[in-house]
Amino acid sequence: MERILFYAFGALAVLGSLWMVTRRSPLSSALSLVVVFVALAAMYALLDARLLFVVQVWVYAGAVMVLVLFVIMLLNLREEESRAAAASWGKFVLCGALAVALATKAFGVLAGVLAVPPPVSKDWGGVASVAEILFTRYLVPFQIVGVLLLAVVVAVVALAKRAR
Amino acid sequence: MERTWLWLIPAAPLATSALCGAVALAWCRRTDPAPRRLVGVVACLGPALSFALALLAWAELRGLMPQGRWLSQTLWRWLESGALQLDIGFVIDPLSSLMLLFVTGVGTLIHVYSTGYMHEDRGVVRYFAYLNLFMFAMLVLVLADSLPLLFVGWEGVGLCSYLLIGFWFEDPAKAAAGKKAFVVNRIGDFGVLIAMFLIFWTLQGAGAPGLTFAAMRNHVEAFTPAIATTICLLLFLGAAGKSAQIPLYVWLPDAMAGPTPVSALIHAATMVTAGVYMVARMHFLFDLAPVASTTVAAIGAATALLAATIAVAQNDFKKVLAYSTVSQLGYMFVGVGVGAYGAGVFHVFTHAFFKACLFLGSGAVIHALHDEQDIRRMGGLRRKMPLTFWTFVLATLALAGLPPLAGFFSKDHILWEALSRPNPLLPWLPSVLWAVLVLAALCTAFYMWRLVSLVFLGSFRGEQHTYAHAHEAPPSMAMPLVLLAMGSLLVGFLGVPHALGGSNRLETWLHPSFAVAGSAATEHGATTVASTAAGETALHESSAALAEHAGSAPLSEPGAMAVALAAALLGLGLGFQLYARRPQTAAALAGRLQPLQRLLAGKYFVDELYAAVIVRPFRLLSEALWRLVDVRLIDGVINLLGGVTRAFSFVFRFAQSGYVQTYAFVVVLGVLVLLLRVL
Amino acid sequence: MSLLSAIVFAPLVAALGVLVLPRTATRAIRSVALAGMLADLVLSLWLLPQFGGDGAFQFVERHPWIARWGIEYHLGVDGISLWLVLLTALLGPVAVLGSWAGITTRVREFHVLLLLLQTGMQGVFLSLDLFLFYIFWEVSLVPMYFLIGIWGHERRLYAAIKFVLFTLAGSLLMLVAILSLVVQHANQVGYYSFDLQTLIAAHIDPSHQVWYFAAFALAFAIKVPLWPLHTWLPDAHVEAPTAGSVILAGILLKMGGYGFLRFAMPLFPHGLDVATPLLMLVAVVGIVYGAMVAMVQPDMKKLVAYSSVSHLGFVMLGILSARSQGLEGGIYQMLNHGLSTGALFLLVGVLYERRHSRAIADFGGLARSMPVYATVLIFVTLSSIGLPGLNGFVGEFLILLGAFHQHRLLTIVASTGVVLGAIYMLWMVERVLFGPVRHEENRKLPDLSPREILTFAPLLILIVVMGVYPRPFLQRMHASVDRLVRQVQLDERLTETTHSPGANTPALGASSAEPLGVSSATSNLAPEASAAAPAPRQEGSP
Amino acid sequence: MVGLHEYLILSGLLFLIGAVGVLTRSNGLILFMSLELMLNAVNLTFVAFSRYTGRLDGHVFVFLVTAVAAAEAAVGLAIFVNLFRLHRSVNVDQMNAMGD
Repeated sequence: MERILFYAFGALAVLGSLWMVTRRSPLSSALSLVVVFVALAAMYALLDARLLFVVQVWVYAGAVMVLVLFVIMLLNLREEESRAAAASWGKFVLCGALAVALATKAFGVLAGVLAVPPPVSKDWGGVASVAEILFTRYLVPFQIVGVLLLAVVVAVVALAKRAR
Repeated sequence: MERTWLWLIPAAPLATSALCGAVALAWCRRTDPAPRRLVGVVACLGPALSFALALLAWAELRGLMPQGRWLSQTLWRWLESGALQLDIGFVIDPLSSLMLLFVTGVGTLIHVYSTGYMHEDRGVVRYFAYLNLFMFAMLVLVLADSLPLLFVGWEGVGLCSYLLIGFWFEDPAKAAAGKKAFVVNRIGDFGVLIAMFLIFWTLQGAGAPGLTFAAMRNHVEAFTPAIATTICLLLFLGAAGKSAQIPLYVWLPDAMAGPTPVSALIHAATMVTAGVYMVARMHFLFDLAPVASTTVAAIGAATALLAATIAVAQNDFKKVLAYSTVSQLGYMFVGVGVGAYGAGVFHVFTHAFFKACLFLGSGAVIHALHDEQDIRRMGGLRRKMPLTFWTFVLATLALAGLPPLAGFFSKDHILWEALSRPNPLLPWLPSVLWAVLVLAALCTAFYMWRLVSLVFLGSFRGEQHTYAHAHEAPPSMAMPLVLLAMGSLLVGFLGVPHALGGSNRLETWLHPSFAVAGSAATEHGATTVASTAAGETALHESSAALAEHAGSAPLSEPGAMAVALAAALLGLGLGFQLYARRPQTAAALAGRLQPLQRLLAGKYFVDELYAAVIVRPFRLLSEALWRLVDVRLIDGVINLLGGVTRAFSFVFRFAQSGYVQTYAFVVVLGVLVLLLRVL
Repeated sequence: MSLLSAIVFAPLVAALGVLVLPRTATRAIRSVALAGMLADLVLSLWLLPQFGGDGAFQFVERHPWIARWGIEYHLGVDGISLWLVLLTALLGPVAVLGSWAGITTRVREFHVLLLLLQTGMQGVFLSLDLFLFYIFWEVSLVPMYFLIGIWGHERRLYAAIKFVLFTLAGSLLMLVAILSLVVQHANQVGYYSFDLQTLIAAHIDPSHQVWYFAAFALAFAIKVPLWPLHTWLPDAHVEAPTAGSVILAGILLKMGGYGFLRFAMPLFPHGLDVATPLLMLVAVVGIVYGAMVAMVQPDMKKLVAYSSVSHLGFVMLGILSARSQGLEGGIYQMLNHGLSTGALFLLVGVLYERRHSRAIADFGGLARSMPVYATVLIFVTLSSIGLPGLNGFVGEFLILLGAFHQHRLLTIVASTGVVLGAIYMLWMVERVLFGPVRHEENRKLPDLSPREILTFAPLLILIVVMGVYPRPFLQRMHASVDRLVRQVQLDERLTETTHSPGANTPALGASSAEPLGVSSATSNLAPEASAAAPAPRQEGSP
Repeated sequence: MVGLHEYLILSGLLFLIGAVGVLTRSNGLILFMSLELMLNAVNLTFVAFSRYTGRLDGHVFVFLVTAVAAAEAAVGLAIFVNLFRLHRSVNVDQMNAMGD
């Protein structure tokens, strides 16, 4: 069951992301990215990361993507691409081939490493357990992230003002 | 004898030349006319002073014993490097004193003549600067005590010749003629240069390095016949260039582009005889090299005949005289070539007078006719210019060799020496030489009288108003004419041969200069100097030896003389008959001999031949070297190297698109490949 | 006793002075530059009365610089370099005067570079330490690159890059050879030394010498330039500004010949011995080839440039003869060429300033409108074609005389260069000065100005003096040239006694050899021990 | 049970696709979204490792990355808006003159 879910969401994520990078229109790219984010959220769930599942859906699929869509709408972007598609296709094929080769090889190499997850407590991955470590061992990074966000707020305001 | 004033002889014209040059430069931007009269006087003073000093030197020499007749002065050390230690030094011996006398004498007269001839030319000051500079260089040439210093004068006269031929430089043909003269001379100078190196290293091998004539003469035994032959042939190459012999004579006719006094001074009387002078100076080497001497004589004879035949068909007044000069120079080379240096120099001496007189006469005519040079548009000038006519006729007869004029004695001397001196290599050569020279003498007499007939006799064929304006030469031009005509009349008596009961004073005078000559030809290296207290004795000995040879000659001296005289008279008579009496016959004859006429008028097309065979291919080759070898090949190889580099960069340039994305893409690719490899 | 340093660095000081001036004060800039050059000239002239004739290096300055590698600040002058230093000092002010009117953009930078170049060139002629020499050698390259590249004509970048690439290609090989030589020497004696005389006295394996010589010779041959490495020269000359051409032809090319005399030949006599036939052949080919190609040039500057190829072929022929006449003639010819070709480039520059053309076909009949110019041009031409009585003849005569003994046939071929020289120079003169005025604008060209006459005057005077009275010049060369002849010939004696290395040191004669004899006897020391060992004393030092 | 390697390979694929998107696309917004995708791929790795080692540190890092990604989204999109106003385009190919 878990395996089926993994492959289903895995396939969804890969297809979605491929769809995303190959679309000419930013709008369809953005929508397919939402799909990828959701699929990833499902992965988190499979991995017992309950808090992150929620965060992924809220922050990524929700906030960030809404912002992106908002900008797309705001700028009223249409299909526009300056580069010749052929060159890009070449790169896709090249990278694709390499990626497949790499994946096959990695599969052989990595198979058997940590194949079975250790048993964890029921609360593992929940708000409390994450909060505990976040506010103890990783307090300083957490605070720095706060500063970063503040800086971002200031920056965005400044950008917005200058634009006017 | 050391003398401290010898330097004044060349210095005087150098000083006046510098003065004139300064005036010319100072006045080139001023509008008021330069003080021409004053400059003319100053310019004449230089050569005149030299002439006075030359007379003094001659007097001093006379006061010395014949074997001790030399004056010298060493000025300063010139070239010194390793074994080469060379001073600037002057020496006067009988040979150079004779050269000095006529160079300065004729030179002064021509300067005086120039003041009249060039009076209206606006470049007259520059002209005198060049002419004086020429005198300086010629005097250095004559006075030099070493071959390199002679070479200084040698090239110096060439330079002045270049400047004066191209004096009216706005005419491109004249400027080109000047360059041609210089370049052809340079080809000859190349020979002299190599000869100097050979002499130096030969003497160095003998432990006596040096390039002075004294050093060479004192170590003449160092030269093996092969080396002496090589040296002499090289020297003769130089002489052929300077003295317009086959194959380098082509510049002299073109050199007539210069002002006529220049033609008289440089291209008839003095400079062109420098080659003869040098051969005479180096006689001790030529005595050792019968092959070279024979070559000199043969080429001289060939040139004499060739030029004489060309002169027959020329219609330019000065060109006729120019070819005549080439022809006469050929006589001189026959003289020095057969070992009769005195005879050759004697002809140099007499030729200076009558040829200068002829040229100055032609200058007077050209001047009178406002620069008309074509003799077909002249005639009947005898009545307008009697003085010029008579001096010209006198000089013509001298050139043709009528007794008792100067040319008779000197030319006959050469003829006789050519006939009577046996050739060690080719026994038949003397007769051939003699015959050729007699034939050339016939031509000479013919074309000269043709010239006289066409210019002075008959009636004027040009435009009448030109004839009406024709006038006798002004005094400044007439005086030199008369003096030179007198010279043509008289100087021959200096060398009346023994066969005619004379004493040949000139040969006696020159004898110390050629002292070794008499014996060295027969006895290698031996010298008769010791055995002869006085030159007279030696001379008698050598003439006794000659008398011996004369026995082998097919003719006696008076007989040979008579034949030559007959040839000259025949030529004169023909010239008179054809061109003065019955011009129509001449025209008919020319018509019948059309191809010959064209060949002669075209100067055997030697210029065209040189242009086609040497000049043009050479220029094409140079062009090819530049455009193909330099630009294509060498730069091609260089650019190929650059091109390979660029080809590499062309490949890599695609990577340098400037797009960060492309760079990053390559990075990613690289990482992937690495990962593949590592895993 | 720091006269030589003063000579080298006086222009540099002036360059600093120019730098502090405002860029618009062109008159002041030119004056300061001229003053710097004149100071250099005065200092160089000061050498003359004190110069002695024993052939050794004089006015020696020697200070350790990078002691660990045996690199020293070592200057000295002898009869070979003396006149080149003076020539450099003379052409410096001439170059400044010659560009007085021609250079109007970036005047300050131009003069700074000119002065820097002067320092580089004087340094090349005076340094006796291979490292120091190499630095000055390269220092002289950079300013010339900019002079051509910034103030040149249409194709200046191409020419500048070609110039730099050619020169650099050679000099880098030379650097490799220098380093290899020093290391090899250090392996023998146990300490590093870049000192020229120490290395001359060292015993270098003949087979190595050939390679070293080849590397040095390539660098110098490019600079000379010897055929077929000459193709940078016409481009560089044509594109360079007048002053650049004057310095390039007048002095930079001499650095090649000087390099042979000072470094390649005495250091590697055996290599010289092997290479002489080839180099002589190449030199003679260059003489004839340069002359022939010069003949057909439509551009005056290119013509003069190719004539340089021909003339420097003569110089090399003399130098390679390795006889005193040839060597002295070669040095003399370098001076002659510096004067006459420098003057020729100035003369072309004069026309270019007035007409903005160098094409021969654009002129003709100038003798009428510019008589003084015509006089000067003919005069310089005569010097260039070696008219006896002027300087060119003395050089050519001595060279050919010396070379004749070495190789007759080649010398005879080379002598045709004398004929060809007359052809192309006089043809050029004929087309530029004579004939009718073909272009109306040439009719009213102004003649030489007093400043221009002043520029030419010293050159013309020297042309005459050096032709008529060369003795003071030749005399000061004798001892040094004799020494060089001995150094070059010495090794032939040495190779016979290769197996007794001790034999070479006394044979050197010069006292510089003595300490080396000691050190080579104790050569197998540890490097640090020998680094501390005293450097061999210099015989010329007071 | 799914092995760690399967998560890792999935994450690698997603990362690569994101990278290719960044490297090939010239539309600024798609570029930006590809970047987000790459970040998410990394996040997946964190979570997977976290789970298979039984330690929660990975979750913290995902948290931090998410915060940074959000910040980046805010600033980046603001910049795009500005750029669009300037050039009427969000095409990064045309933004090649730093001096503009």
